[in-house]
Amino acid sequence: MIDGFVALYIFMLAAFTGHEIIARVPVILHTPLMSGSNFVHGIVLVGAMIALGHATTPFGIGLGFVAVLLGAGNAAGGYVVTERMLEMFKPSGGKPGDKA
Amino acid sequence: MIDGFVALYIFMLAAFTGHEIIARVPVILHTPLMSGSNFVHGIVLVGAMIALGHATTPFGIGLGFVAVLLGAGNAAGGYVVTERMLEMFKPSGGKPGDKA
Amino acid sequence: MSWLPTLVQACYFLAALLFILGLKRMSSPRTARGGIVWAGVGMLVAVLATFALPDMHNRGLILAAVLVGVAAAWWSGRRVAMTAMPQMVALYNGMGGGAAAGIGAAELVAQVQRTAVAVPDTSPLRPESWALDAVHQVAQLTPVALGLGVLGALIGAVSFSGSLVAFAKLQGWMDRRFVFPGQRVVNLLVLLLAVLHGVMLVTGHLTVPVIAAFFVLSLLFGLLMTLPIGGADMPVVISLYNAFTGLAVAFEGYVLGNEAMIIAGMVVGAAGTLLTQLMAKAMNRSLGNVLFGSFGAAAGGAAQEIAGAQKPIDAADAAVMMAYAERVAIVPGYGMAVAQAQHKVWEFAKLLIERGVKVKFAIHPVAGRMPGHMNVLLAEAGVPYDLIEDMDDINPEFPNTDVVLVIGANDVVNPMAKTDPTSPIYGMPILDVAAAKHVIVVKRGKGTGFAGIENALFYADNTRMLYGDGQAAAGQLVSELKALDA
Amino acid sequence: MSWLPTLVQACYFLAALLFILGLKRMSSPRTARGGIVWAGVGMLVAVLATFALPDMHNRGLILAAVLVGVAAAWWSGRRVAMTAMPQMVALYNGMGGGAAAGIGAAELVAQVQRTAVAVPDTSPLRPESWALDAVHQVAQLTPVALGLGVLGALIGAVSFSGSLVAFAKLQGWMDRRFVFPGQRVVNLLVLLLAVLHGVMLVTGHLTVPVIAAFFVLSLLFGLLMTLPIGGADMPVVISLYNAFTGLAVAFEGYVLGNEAMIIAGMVVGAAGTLLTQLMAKAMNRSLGNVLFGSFGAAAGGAAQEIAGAQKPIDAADAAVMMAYAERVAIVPGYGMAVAQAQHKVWEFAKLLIERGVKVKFAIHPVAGRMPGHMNVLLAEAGVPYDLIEDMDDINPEFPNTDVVLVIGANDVVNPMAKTDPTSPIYGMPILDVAAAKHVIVVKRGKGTGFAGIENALFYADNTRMLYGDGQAAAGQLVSELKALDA
Ligand SMILES: NC(=O)c1ccc[n+]([C@@H]2O[C@H](COP(=O)([O-])OP(=O)(O)OC[C@H]3O[C@@H](n4cnc5c(N)ncnc54)[C@H](OP(=O)(O)O)[C@@H]3O)[C@@H](O)[C@H]2O)c1
Ligand SMILES: NC(=O)c1ccc[n+]([C@@H]2O[C@H](COP(=O)([O-])OP(=O)(O)OC[C@H]3O[C@@H](n4cnc5c(N)ncnc54)[C@H](OP(=O)(O)O)[C@@H]3O)[C@@H](O)[C@H]2O)c1
Repeated sequence: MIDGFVALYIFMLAAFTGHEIIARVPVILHTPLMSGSNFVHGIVLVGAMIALGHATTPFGIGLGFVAVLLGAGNAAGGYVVTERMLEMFKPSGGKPGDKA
Repeated sequence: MIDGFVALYIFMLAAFTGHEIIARVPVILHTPLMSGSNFVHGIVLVGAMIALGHATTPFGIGLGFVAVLLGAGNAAGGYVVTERMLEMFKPSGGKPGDKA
Repeated sequence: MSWLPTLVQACYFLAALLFILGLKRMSSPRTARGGIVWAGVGMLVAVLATFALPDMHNRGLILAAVLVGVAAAWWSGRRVAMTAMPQMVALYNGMGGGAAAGIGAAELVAQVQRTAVAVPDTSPLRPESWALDAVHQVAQLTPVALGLGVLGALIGAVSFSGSLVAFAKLQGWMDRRFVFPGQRVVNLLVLLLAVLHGVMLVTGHLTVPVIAAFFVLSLLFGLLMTLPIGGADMPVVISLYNAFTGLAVAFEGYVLGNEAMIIAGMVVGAAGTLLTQLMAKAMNRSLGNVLFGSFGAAAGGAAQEIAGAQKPIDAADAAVMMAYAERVAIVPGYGMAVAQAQHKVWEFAKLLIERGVKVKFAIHPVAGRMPGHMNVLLAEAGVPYDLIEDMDDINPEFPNTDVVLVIGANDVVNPMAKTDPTSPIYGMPILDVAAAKHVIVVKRGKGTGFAGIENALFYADNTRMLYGDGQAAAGQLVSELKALDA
Repeated sequence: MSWLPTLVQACYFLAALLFILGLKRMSSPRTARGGIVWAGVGMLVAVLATFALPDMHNRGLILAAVLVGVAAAWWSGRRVAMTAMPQMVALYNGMGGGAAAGIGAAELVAQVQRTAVAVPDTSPLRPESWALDAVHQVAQLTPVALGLGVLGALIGAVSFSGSLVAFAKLQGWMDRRFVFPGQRVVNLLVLLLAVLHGVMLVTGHLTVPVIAAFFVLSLLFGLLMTLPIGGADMPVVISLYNAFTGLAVAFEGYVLGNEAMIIAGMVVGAAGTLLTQLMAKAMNRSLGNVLFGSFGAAAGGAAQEIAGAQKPIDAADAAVMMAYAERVAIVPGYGMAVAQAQHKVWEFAKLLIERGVKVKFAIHPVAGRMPGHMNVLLAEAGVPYDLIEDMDDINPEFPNTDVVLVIGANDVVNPMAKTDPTSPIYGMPILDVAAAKHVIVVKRGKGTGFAGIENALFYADNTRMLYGDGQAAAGQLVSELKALDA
């Protein structure tokens, strides 16, 4: 467990970092960025894996299994959707992307 | 002492925060900002105070005393100079500042 | 300290770094494409490292769950239509919230077991079914960790059920807005009850029934909160839940002592909150108005009278007008998305460009139903982004533009936003197309836009209406233009 | 855990938060003034909290040193002239670097003593003068802490001596650039020796003589590195040392386990590094060129021939020209700073504005000798910042400007930056004043600017020269203008 104040520092700095990164983003990127940050919190998969890896009761294992399923869905789905959206942002000379 | 990796996280996040804050600053503020960040590292005064507060040998006390002197100079001087520079940034209707 | 945990820690550090760098790249159009790849590498590294953690059980189960989850999401994400992206984001975001809530639940239940072992005779109410055969070797959670774990679970559960409702609405499975009198009071009560149970969990009433009630209430609140919100406001709501999930992940990361989760979650939490505000601002609304307002209901009051009539034009004339113009601006709106007309529109624009006409696309920040909607569609059709102009850049150019082709846009070109203080869109900045020499509007009939109001532009002297479905009309324009050269 | 250390910790947290918020505010012109106050409150909180730390000795001495240091710096910072700001920043920054190095030295010496106690018989080389009467109760430093402490001390010492040289140069105490053949090799050798001693300290050779040699070498390197750099490049160098001090503070903060120092130092380290690059870029140079280049030396090569002659004008005619113009732009440069003419110039501009002339100030990013130099001076004179235009904004407006008054600027309006590839300023973006209908240049004679080259603008057909000291010339313009109305 991380000492209370150190955790507080990390929370604060991470919040500033996130805020500053987005601070001046153009409207055109709002939706892809929402999707991209959706992907990033897919890191919850790691937590779910740890929870399942430490589970010992049947109930705990079941809960962990569902959590890993959901976390994996978050990460993989977030990646694919973001990648598809961003793939379409290209400068002059790009060819039509995949059909909708 | 903070555990190695936690320190690394703090170093990284603080660096990102500093970088992002400055990333899009207008040229007109370069010099005041240099001065302002000069003030911020005046926090070294706190470290110098701790060093002097823990010193026990005459040599250590002498070193600590000089460090506190210097740190206090950094903090106070940095504040005054920055404050004077920024005081002059005002929108329409301002009166002439103090004579140079 | 052996080398393996250190290596895993280093991997987590790398992942956090790559997430931040990736998001940074994603927030600039030039580098956006690379950004998701950086973040993806970070995720891969973190997941592989977790497999290598020394004290993990159930490795087979974990692998199975990961593979199934990844495969299902990958497949659905690949094959879904571009226009369905917002609901997919909602779905995946809900999954993340659910996972965070699941972690919270697992930790709470484990804590119940540990407490039972520590003081075996003081918990007679504990159901016997929670066998204590194998008790965690981990120490008890500190009060702070317990509190953050409960908070994360609450937020995660709300994000889970709320996102699923958002998904269902956008998918068209749940068409009506679900409104009843006293709704806000009920919602508030449910939230208070959920918080109350959370407080009980932290203050020594950590039993399985309380845990169960806590989760039911949290899920219920997410449901109730989202039901009354209209489909068109969903992108903002999804962005809010996205920030929620980020926070939930950060808090559960604290419980697990995992800094990568804390940092990634917190970065998303902060970035998502700001993004939500920016989105709401781009729609000229406040976040509170989106969540609790009744935008659609208020519309349709005492509308300004509009003089004149709509003057139709046929595709042949419209094509000729643009073929011999010097400058043409194309203004797409929600109708282009509905008609999936972007490919045809770009085909038409390319033909004009070949003839030497200077063509620009003018995009209003909230055209369509999600921020950047038009940009995504045009990019999909292959329109290079240097032909695409923001509202602020193109507005001064309309007076020098010969023809503006409005295709499926309505509210974003409605001059009443500037002239009629009673209009629900009064004050929203618009694309000033009326300043151009000629305006051609493609729409199916007299249908109104999102705000449900009349549009004076359609009755203006220099406006001609080209009625028809967006895709069909664009197709006609293309053929007429080709016929000109033949 | 008692409440006092927790309170102190909370104060440090608050200080770190206020520093970040303060810097954030300082980086936008609208909020800049408040920013320094926020940061100042943070500093106050942190210093007071430190006094309250439980295991501190020498409280009286600490208080005395703080008071003396604050009083001296406050007094000097208050009374110094505005134009001397850069060297004051250098001085205070050097003090910070020195303090960080001092902390490093104190920790290293204390570590020597602890080592001596831990293994009393294995260090026969240790001088007896370092009495072990009272040994720290603190545990030995970890290798990581020792390494970072040494690194911080090295960087801090370089920043200390380097900043003092920068101060001396800008103050005019050290006029010549100090250059000799093989200088770079010598500098590199000194740096390598310093690093070598640092490595020895970390790898078990922690003795007082090595510590002393390490500091002497580090200080020497800072001196040698700064001596060859010209006075005009100093602002960039000072900014670099500012970043250095930040890093040194962060590293020593790690040694002391003080997160506020780590965060504040690291934020400044990163921000300062970026700021240094931005400054160098605004001067159209690379950082490497500033540190190791020989800008002044290279200048004066095969200059382009300039046709024509300089055509003088007297103050009366110049005043009339501007009095009856519709639009006037004033371009100040280094000469205005030298002449301290900003008050007179603003007086003149106000008179023009009263007559209905549209007056703008056009500021080149590197006009003067430090970034923002002109802005600071004009702000000092009371020019509202909405009359001040950046280069990019005003360049398109020059063709519509009737008269441009160039006062003490030279390089920043030199068209040869665009036309003459052999010019040392070739490629630097300039203020396009030649595009205006008339140009009036105020300078004392035929003196060149910072780059030491001729300026084709002064020979252009639409340029007239008003010779004289900047302040005197502006004063004449004011009287002539007043005479017009009388
Ligand atoms: N971008 C966002 O983030 C966001 C989010 C939520 C809400 N909104 C709101 O959405 C609105 C967006 O404005 P907008 O101008 O893009 O769209 P709009 O005002 O909703 O108008 C769309 C128009 O397209 C026409 N249309 C519909 N289907 C069509 C088809 N198949 N072919 C041709 N035309 C068709 C409709 O008229 P017919 O029925 O006569 O064809 C309608 O008038 C704004 O009010 C905005 O505030 C935006
Ligand atoms: N801003 C920065 O951060 C920075 C830092 C370092 C270097 N630099 C460099 O400094 C230069 C700045 O350009 P600049 O146009 O501002 O200045 P400049 O090119 O240095 O020219 C200054 C001119 O002012 C005249 N002058 C000097 N004293 C005067 C007085 N008392 N009254 C009237 N005129 C006087 C001089 O001519 P007379 O002798 O004939 O009067 C000289 O030609 C650029 O080359 C830039 O790269 C800038």
